[in-house]
Amino acid sequence: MGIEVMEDIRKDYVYDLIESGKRVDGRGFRDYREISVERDIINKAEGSALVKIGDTVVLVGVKLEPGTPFSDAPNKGILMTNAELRPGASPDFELGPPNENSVELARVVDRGIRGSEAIDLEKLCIEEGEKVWMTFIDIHPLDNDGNLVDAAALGAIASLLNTRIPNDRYELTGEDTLSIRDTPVAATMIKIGESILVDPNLYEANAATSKLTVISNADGTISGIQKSGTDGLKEEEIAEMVEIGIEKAGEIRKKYLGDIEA
Amino acid sequence: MGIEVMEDIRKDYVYDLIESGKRVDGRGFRDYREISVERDIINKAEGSALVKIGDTVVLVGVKLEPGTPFSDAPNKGILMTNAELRPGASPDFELGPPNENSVELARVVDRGIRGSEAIDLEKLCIEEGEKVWMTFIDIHPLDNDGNLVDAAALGAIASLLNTRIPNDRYELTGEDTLSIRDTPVAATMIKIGESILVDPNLYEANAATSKLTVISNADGTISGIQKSGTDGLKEEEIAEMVEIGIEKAGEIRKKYLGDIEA
Amino acid sequence: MGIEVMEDIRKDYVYDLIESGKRVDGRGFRDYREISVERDIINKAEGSALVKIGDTVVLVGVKLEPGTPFSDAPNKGILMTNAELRPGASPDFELGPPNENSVELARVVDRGIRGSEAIDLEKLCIEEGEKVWMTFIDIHPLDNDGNLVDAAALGAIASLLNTRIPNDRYELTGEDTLSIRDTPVAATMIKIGESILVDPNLYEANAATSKLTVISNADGTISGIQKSGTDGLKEEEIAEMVEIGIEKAGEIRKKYLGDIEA
Amino acid sequence: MKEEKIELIKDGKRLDGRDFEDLRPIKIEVGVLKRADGSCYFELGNNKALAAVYGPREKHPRHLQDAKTAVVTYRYNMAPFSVDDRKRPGPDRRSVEVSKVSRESLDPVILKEYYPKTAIDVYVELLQSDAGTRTAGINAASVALAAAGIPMRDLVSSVAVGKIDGEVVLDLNAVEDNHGEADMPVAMVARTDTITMLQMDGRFTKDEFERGLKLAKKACHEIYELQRTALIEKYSKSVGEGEE
Amino acid sequence: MKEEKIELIKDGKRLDGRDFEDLRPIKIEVGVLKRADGSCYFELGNNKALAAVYGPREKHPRHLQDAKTAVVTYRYNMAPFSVDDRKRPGPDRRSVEVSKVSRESLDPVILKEYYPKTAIDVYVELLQSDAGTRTAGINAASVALAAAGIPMRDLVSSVAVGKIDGEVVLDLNAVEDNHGEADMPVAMVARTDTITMLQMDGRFTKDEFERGLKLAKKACHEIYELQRTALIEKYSKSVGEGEE
Amino acid sequence: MKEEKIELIKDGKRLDGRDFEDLRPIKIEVGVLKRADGSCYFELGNNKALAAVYGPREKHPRHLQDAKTAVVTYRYNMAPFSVDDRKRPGPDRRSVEVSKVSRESLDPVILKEYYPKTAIDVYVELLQSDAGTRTAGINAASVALAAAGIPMRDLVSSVAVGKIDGEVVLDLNAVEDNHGEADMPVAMVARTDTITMLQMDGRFTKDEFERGLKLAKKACHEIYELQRTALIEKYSKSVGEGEE
Repeated sequence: MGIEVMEDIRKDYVYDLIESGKRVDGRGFRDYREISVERDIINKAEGSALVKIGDTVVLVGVKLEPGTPFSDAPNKGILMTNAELRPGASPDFELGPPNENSVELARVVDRGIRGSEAIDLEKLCIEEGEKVWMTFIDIHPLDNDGNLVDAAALGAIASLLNTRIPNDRYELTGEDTLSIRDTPVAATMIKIGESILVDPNLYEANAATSKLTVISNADGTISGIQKSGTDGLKEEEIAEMVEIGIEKAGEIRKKYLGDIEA
Repeated sequence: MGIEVMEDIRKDYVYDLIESGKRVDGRGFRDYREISVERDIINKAEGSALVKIGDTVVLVGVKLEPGTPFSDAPNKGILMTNAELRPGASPDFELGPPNENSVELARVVDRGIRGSEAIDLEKLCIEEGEKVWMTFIDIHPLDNDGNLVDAAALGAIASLLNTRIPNDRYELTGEDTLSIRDTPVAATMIKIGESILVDPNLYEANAATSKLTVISNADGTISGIQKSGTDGLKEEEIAEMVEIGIEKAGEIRKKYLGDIEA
Repeated sequence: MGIEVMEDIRKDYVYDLIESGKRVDGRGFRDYREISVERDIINKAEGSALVKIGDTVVLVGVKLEPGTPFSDAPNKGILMTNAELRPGASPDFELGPPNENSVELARVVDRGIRGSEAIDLEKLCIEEGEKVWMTFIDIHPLDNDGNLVDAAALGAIASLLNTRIPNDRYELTGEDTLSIRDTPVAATMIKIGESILVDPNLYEANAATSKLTVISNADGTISGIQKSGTDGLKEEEIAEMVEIGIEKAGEIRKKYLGDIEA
Repeated sequence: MKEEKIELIKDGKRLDGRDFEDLRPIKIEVGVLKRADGSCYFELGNNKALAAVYGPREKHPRHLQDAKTAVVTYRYNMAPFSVDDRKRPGPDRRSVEVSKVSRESLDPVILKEYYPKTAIDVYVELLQSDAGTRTAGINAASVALAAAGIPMRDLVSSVAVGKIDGEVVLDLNAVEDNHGEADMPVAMVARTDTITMLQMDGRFTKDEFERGLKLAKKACHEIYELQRTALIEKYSKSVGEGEE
Repeated sequence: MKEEKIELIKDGKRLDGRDFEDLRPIKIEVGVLKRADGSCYFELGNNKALAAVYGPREKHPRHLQDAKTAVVTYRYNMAPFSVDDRKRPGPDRRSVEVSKVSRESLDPVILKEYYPKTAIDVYVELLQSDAGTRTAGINAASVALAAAGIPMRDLVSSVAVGKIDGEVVLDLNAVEDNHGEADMPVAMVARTDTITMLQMDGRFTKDEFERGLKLAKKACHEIYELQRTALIEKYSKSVGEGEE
Repeated sequence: MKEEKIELIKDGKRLDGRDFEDLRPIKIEVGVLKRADGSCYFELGNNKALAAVYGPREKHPRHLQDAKTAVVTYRYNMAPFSVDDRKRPGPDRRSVEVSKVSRESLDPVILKEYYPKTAIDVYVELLQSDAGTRTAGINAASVALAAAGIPMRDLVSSVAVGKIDGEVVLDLNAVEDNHGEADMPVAMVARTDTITMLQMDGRFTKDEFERGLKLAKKACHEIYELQRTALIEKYSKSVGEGEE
C-alpha cells in the first residue's frame, strides 16, 4: 500500500510540473535525453551496439547462422528479433519466459526493420530452398530508466549497419557485409494532460496513460507505429505525434547513424 | 462457500427429480437433447462440422499436411486428435496447456476413430517412408452445457466424412476425398441413483459420480469405451449402458450421418 | 513450525553424537553403509543397475539410439545424462521439471564419466557426420536416504560396463559391447563440526553445511569434484577429503566393479 | 508482405470487387453462447470471430486482484483450423501482442473502477481468418462486453486500412495483406473519435498515413452503427420474447 | 494395433505358452521403500511397477485443499529406459490420461472424508513395461495405499482383457497388444464386483465385450487374493519381527 | 575437451602470451547501473560480466519467505550473442547448475540473518564469454553485493585453474579450455582462505589438483585486492563528489 501511495504522489508531481511547462529532469518537451551509441563492443556477435538514452541502457547483438528458409520464401534470409527484459535491468522485470511487454518490444522493433526493408533478405540466400542466413537481433536491456523501445530500435539498426556475415566460421563464401538499405529510427511520445512529450523517462512513462511510437525512415516515410497504454488519443494528437516523431528520428539518424551510408 | 452450498442444493434437486422419474429439462431418461450438425462451415479447414447437442456447441476442424511417417509404419498416414477446452466455452475452463480433461476428451475421440479403422491410413501414404498425410482433428468446444464428448465425436466423424485432401495446395496429385470406412458414434450415459440417463446436461453431469461413454460402429460393434468419475458401476449396469449406447449411436448415425455413404 | 523445530532438534542430536565420536547409525566416520549392486535387471534397457547404499536406492538405465552427431564432433557418439528426482523417492521431491538438485546430480555424474573418458565416444560413430550412437544414462532414484550421488555414479558405471549396443534393433552391424576404458567412482564426504564423514545418510546430510564429492579413476586420478552446501571448507580439509575420496572409491571399485575388466 | 508481385487492383476495383473504401460484408450476432455472461459472433468477410465475456467475477489468485479496479484480461486465439497451414495450439508471440493491444483498445471504455478486486475476462476465438482478425475480434469483444452488462462509456469499433498497388484502401483481405505494401489496424470510440488502438507496418508516407486514418475513422462509424443496431435488436427481441 | 499380421495363437496356446484365460506370473512385495508411507512392488510378467504413497499429509498450496475430503493425486510415470525406444522424461498425453483413470479407479475405495484438507499422493513408476502397465500400476497402488494405513473400503484389483486372432483372451503382453484386435483394461473392487475403471480400444462385438468383462472379473478375484496374501504376510512378518 | 589436438604452449608461453601463473587482464567498474541497488561490471580477458543486485526487498510470493533469514537467489545468464553459436534465450541445465554453485559460493559471507523474510536477488549477465564466465560472474556479484550495502563478512573472489599440454596453469581462456585436459573453477574468501566453490572436470592427478588449488588461492588474493580497490575508489569518489 505504501508503495502505491508513493507512486500516486510521484505521478501527481510529474503532472503538476508538466502543467507548469516543466519536466522532472529539466528537459524541454521535445528534447531527448543525452544519447550515446557505441558499436562493435561484443566481439562474439556479428554486430552489436550499446545505446544509452539518459540512464536507459540497452545492448543489442546480432548473430547470423545458416538455416533452412521458409517454404514460401525459398530465396530469402530469415529475420528473428527477440527481447528479454532481464530482471537485473529493473526491479519491475521478473524472471521467466517473455511476457507481453518483452514480446511487444521485440515485435515493434522487428516491424520497423521489416517494414522499411532495411535488410535485403534476398541477399541472405545461400542456396535457394536449402540454406539461408538466419539473422537474430537480440535486445538485451541492461538498465531501464524509460523508453526502452527507442533505445532498442536504435541499437538494432546501429548493430545491423556494422554486421559482418560470418562466412568463414561456416566455411562459406560470399559478401562479408550485411547490405542495409534504410535506417528506421523509432521516436516515442507520451501525452500527459494536454502536453506531448518525447522520450519519456521512467517517471513520466509511469505517469502517462498513452504512448505512441513512430518508426520512420531516411526518406521521411513511416514503417511502423504502435500505440500503447490505457487511454485513447485524438486524431489531431496522433497526427502531431507522427510529425514530431519523423522530425526527431531525422535528428537522431543524422547524429548517430550519419557516418554510415545506408 | 456460498457457491458450494448452491451446488449441493442443485445436485439434490437433480437427484430428487430423477427419483421421481423426471429430468431437469423434461426429457425422458433415454432421450438426447436436440442435435444439429452443420458441415463445411470453415473454408480454411479441409473438413469441419459444428455440432450442437442442446446448448452444447462444439466446432471440429480437420486439417491435412504432408509430413514424415513413423519409422514403424512407413506406409501409413498419421492421425492426431487434439482438444482444447477454451476458456470462453465455460467458466470452469481455464487458460493454460491441456489438462487431464482435455487430454481425455481428445484421446477418447481418437481411440473411437482409430479402433473403428474409419480412416484408411494406408491411403494417406504419399511416398512410402518419406511423406504421408498428417491428419489433424481439432476439437474446439464453443459452449459447454454438458456431454462434450458425444458432440466432439460426432463432429469428428462428420468432419472426416466431408474432408478434402488438399493435393493442390502442396502440388501433389492423388484422390481428393478422404476415404472413410466406418462411422463411429459416441453415446454417453450417467448413473444417478439407480437410473441410467443418456446425454447428461451440465447439471446432471455435475450431479453424477460415474459416466460411461460407448463408441460404436455401423455394424453394432464397439470401438471404444471410457468410464470416468469417482464411483464404480456394476457389471449389469455396464452391460445395460453398452446396449443403450449402441442403440442410441445407431439412431444418431442414421439421422445425422445417414446421407453419407461410409 | 513444528516441523522446523523437529529438524533443529534432529540436527543438534546428529552434531552432539558426532562430537562424541559416533554416527546415528553406529558406523565409523570413514565407513560406507552396506552397498549392493544388481546388474541387468531391466531387460528393456541396454544396460542397467540397481544400487543400494543403506536404504538409499537408485536405479540407473542406459539406452542407445542412433542420432545425428554434433557438427563439431562428426565422428563421435553423444552422451546424455539425465536425472529425475521422482516424488515417490522422497517427501522432499516435488513433481515438475528438473530443478537445480536434479540437474546438479545428473551433471556431476556426467562429468565424472566424461572426464575419465570411460566411454570411447569415437567407437560410437556409425557413419561419420551422419549417424552416431546416442547414449542416454537415466538416473532414477527410488528411495532417498542420503548420498544419491554416490549411488547414481556407481549405478551409471555399473550399467555402462554391461551395456549392449542394440545393433539388431536398428538393423546395423558392429561391435555389440560398449567399450569402457575406465571406472570413475564417486565418494562423497561432509564436514560436521571438525569431523569428516563419508557417505552421509539423510540425517547427516541435512545437518551438514558443506559436502564434497570426489570422483576418481582406476589409476587414482581425479575426474570430477563438486563442492556444495552453504559453508566453506579449508584447503587442508579439501586435501584430506580428496585423499579419503580416492581411497574409498578404490575400495568400492574393487568390491563392486572388480569382476569387470575395464 | 510481397511474396510475389500480383496485381491487386484491376480497372479501379479490388480483386474481390470492392471499391477502395468498401468494407467487407459484416454480420453480427449477439448472445450466441449460453455459458458466457456476454457473447458476440462477428463476421467480417471470411473472418469468423467469437467473443465470450465473463465477469465481473472474483479474480483469483488473490494477489492478482487490484483493490481499486477490475482487472481486464483479453485472450485472442486462432483455432488450429482457422488458417491454411494448421496453427499449433497455444499462445505464440503474435497472439500475445494482439491480446495486449486489443485489451488496451477496450480499456478506456470499461468502467473498471465500479468493480474493484474483480476480473473481467474477454476470450476471443478466431474460427476462420482472412486478415483483419484483430479488428474483427475487437468488434466482437466490444459488443460481448456490452451484452454482458459490463458498464461502458461507449462501444469500440475497429478496422484496418492498408496500401495495395500504391493505393490507400480500407479493410485488406488476406491476399491484399500478403501482397500489399502497408497495413494499419485502428480501433476507436467512434462517437468521440478517440483512437484506442493504432498499429502500422509496411511503409506509408505521412500523407498516406493521414488519409488512411481518415478512412478508418469513417469505417469505424459505420461499424459502430452495425454494433449498436445488433445490440438494440437483441435487446428488443429479448424484451419482446419475455426473456431476460 | 496390427502393424503386420503375425500369428498370435498356435495350437490353442499363446506365444508365451499361456492358455486364453491365464494371467502372466505375478510377484508382489509390500513395504519396499523406506521414505514412502506405503509402497508396493508389483510384477506382472515383464512389467515392473513400483508404487509409493505419501499421506495423508498437508495439501499445499492451500487453495488446492478441499475442506471436506482429502485430495488424491495419482502420477503414473514410465522410466525412460522402461521401453524399447527411450521415453523422453516428463508427462505426456498418455500418462496424463492413465493417471486420471487410475486415480478414479481407486477413488471409490478411499475414505477421503476422514482426512479433510489433506493430500494423499500416489506415485507409480513403471520401471519396465510390457503391456498392461496401468493395471500393474493400479494393483501396486492399491496395496501401497493399504500399506500406508490409508483407510479404505476395500482393495482394487486390475487386469486387461483383449482379442487376438479372433479370440478373447486375458492379460495381453506387448506383442499381443501390438498385433491384436482389441484391448480392454478393467479395475474393480473384487469383493463387491464393482467396476471402477473400464476402457476399451480396438473392436469388440457386444458378445466379445461381455465375455471379456467376465474374464476380467474372474482374474481380478485371483489378483485380489494375491494382494491380500501379500499384505497379510507383510503384516504377520512385521508383527513376528517385532517391527511396527 | 580435446576436439583436435593443438599446441597450447610454445616456448614456455601460452598462446595469448601469458605465463602459466598469469591472470588475464581484469577491469572492474562499480555502480554502473541506476536501477539496481548495487552493480558491478567485471572484465576478465574477453569475458564481460555484469552483476545487478536487488535487496533486501520483500520476498514474494510469501510462502517462499524464510522466517529466519533472507533468501538469496542467483541467476547466471548468457546473452544470446555472447558466444559464437547463438545461445537460445532462457535457462538451460548448465546455467541452472552454475547459478546454484555460484549462489553457494556467496552464501557463507552474506549476513542473511539480518534480514529475515526478505529476498536478496543477484542477477549476472554474461555479455561476452571466453571461458571462466562463472568465476567472472562471482567476482562481479561479490562486488555488487557490497555496493548494494548488503552486510557481508567479506568479499568472495574466484578464478579457475586448469591443465593444458600437461601443465597446470591459471585462468584458462576458451581455446585452452576446449583443447585442455582439465578445468577447475574455485571461489574463496581470500582473507580467510575459505573455499566456497570448487568444481573440477577433466583429469588431474592428486598432485596436480593440489598444485592447482594453490595457484587458484594465490590468484584469488590478487583478485581480492582488485575488488577491494575498486570498491574503495568508488566510495571515495562518491564522497568526493558529494554523492551517496
